[in-house]
Amino acid sequence: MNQPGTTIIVVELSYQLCHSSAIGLEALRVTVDKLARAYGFLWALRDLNLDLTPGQCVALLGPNGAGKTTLLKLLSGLITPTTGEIRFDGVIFSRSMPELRARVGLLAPSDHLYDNLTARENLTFFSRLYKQSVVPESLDSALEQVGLAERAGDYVANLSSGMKCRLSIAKWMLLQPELLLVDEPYGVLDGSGIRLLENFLKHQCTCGSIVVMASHHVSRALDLCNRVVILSQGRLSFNEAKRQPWPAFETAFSEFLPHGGS
Amino acid sequence: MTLLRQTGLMLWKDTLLELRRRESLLTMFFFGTLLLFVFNFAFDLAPDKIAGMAPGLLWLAFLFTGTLGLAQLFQAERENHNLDALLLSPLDGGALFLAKAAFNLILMVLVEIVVIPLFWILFNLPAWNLLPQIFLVTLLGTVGFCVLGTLMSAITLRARARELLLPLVLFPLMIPVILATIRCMAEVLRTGQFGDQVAWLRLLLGFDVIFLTAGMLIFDWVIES
Amino acid sequence: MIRQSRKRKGILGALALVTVLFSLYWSLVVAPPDAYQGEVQRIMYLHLPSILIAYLSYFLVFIGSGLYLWKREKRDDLLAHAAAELGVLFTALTIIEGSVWGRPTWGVWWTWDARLTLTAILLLIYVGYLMLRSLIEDENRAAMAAAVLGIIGFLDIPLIHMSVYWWRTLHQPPSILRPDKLPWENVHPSMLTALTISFVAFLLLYFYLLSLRYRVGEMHQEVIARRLERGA
Amino acid sequence: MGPWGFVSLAYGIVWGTLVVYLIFLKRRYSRATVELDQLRPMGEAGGDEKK
Repeated sequence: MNQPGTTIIVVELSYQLCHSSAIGLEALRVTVDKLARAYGFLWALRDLNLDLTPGQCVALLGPNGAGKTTLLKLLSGLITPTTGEIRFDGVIFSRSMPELRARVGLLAPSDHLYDNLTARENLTFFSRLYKQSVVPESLDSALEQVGLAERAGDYVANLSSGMKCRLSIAKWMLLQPELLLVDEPYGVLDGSGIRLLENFLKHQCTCGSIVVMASHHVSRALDLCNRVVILSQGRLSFNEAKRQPWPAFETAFSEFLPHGGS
Repeated sequence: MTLLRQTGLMLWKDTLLELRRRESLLTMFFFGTLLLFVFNFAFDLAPDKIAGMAPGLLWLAFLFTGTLGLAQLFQAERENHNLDALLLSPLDGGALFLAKAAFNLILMVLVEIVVIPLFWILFNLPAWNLLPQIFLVTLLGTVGFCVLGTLMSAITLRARARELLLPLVLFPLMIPVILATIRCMAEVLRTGQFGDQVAWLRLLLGFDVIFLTAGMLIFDWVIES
Repeated sequence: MIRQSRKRKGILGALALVTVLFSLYWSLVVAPPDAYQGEVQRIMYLHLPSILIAYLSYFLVFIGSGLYLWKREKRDDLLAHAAAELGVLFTALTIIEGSVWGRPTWGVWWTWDARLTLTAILLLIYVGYLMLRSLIEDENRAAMAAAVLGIIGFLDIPLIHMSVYWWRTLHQPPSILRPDKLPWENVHPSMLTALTISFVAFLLLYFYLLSLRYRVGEMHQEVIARRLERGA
Repeated sequence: MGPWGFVSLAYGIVWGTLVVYLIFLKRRYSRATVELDQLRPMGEAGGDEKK
């Protein structure tokens, strides 16, 4: 793929395993080969091949209906592929593998929280669900980091969607998934929220996790990520590590968005 | 055993939600007692005839009250796509099934503990000493109802008009339980012990075991999106 | 491939028609009336085959549902759906025959006789199955929910059998329509042939209807796909 | 109504409903083929890998 002779600065992937759950476990590597998914007879995603290595922070771009959400759902195990398979360290990821699901997370901004439980109870519930033991202090420190310390006792129903997103971030901070999928988070977050999210995602990547973020905020996603994947009509049209300068990306990207896309 | 730990966790969450929302238990309880009054007006209950009709009336009340509980069972999971959150997590489908069935069972047993004595008082039935056997039969029947009911509630989760569809799909399948419990109760009321109706108890037990195992095995596919 | 299967269906249809006419002729004309029940016994030549066809359909629904849950092949789901629809049709016919047969024999259109009650319950279960399928929009979820209900419903049938027969034997002496005994006394050989012929006729007709309904289901799927593909 | 009345009633209902069902099924069958033929020439080019 690299054109010979041009000076290329490839963003180096450096990571060292630092989050607790990964100690003793070799960092998770996700391979996707000939993945396809059809709804009824319509192909939402066709013969997709990906190789996600630890430390990658992938920006998943593409127009509406390109298959971004389908890919996220497939990677998170919510839906099963029609053909092809997803392998975690060579092991096929299927619903009969609960322990593999413990290593995957899907950050849906204001979803996946119980409205009638308080913020703290939500965190307790999900951390007990994913892990045996739960240290109360870690809950408080997570809430502290996302700035919800004083709202710990409030019901989630009374929180604003921005605060719900912060609570989801706190949740995944606690659960430390090795593959974190993020579905268009920028819609609800304010300035400090976005900084908080991006620091968290960067921290995850430097700790050897894989982050795949689907978004329409191209400029933001580009700053954050070290790899870009573009989908259109269910097919992979671009998959390259970030580099300066990046002509290939401009051409691939301009195909489906009017020039100067947001 | 992760299965029991996860079931316990889900039960803790459901009871906490129920204490906060207070929507299932009270409505089921008042609906049960309401039905007793309605039965009184609906049938001219001469004292001698009532003993024969008691099992049928009681079970009608429990069937409808239980259906209210079942309709609310996955309500918390319908908000905020929480069912997807559970599908994401390493939660075993069987644990979710057990927790939900047990939760509905607890609600129904609490209602039954109050409604049965109330029924005895309102219709001044004589046989107070028979209550333990009556409770045993009702418990076996309620377990069968909750097991199959949770399955049907999960199946109709994403259907339109699911409150109507749930009883339509569930009641025909419940006929063995309905027949068994009513026959057993009638026998207990008539002769004070089970006598040759014990076969019905074995049928009830068989029903509970079969659909408990079937539910545990199949539930992962039921909730899969 | 499609031309060839359409030709096979044509043959099956013609064969079914011939055997049906032959069974009509044999059961209405050739077979002697029953000494005890008289002409009315001829309804049995309809009643017994359609009951067995109904049970066959519910077994096919069970098989289709099981395969669909296991391998997610669309065709198993189509088979289950087609078999369920035909099962409901034949169960309804069975109940109508039963009550028309009951009128002269017992003087009432409907009695809570074990067999009639059983068939009515089966009708309720599988009408619920079809309702469930029609009330869930999403194709895959409807197929999944129906598959689970197809299995659970079939598992319940033996339990329903036991409970209804116990319930029945409690009140009345075992009814005439016992499953294991032919419901009329002197079994004249040509009666048996009438029964076998009409059974074969019903089977052929059933498989013809099943393949037709399956094909309609398949085409319906294709139409959806074509429209989606052109629309997307 | 004599015995033959009941027999003809039963046979009439059964075979009547079966014939009516067959007619409706045939109509659904032909309508589906017509619909497919309308759509097929358009979709002929894309060899769809049907599941």
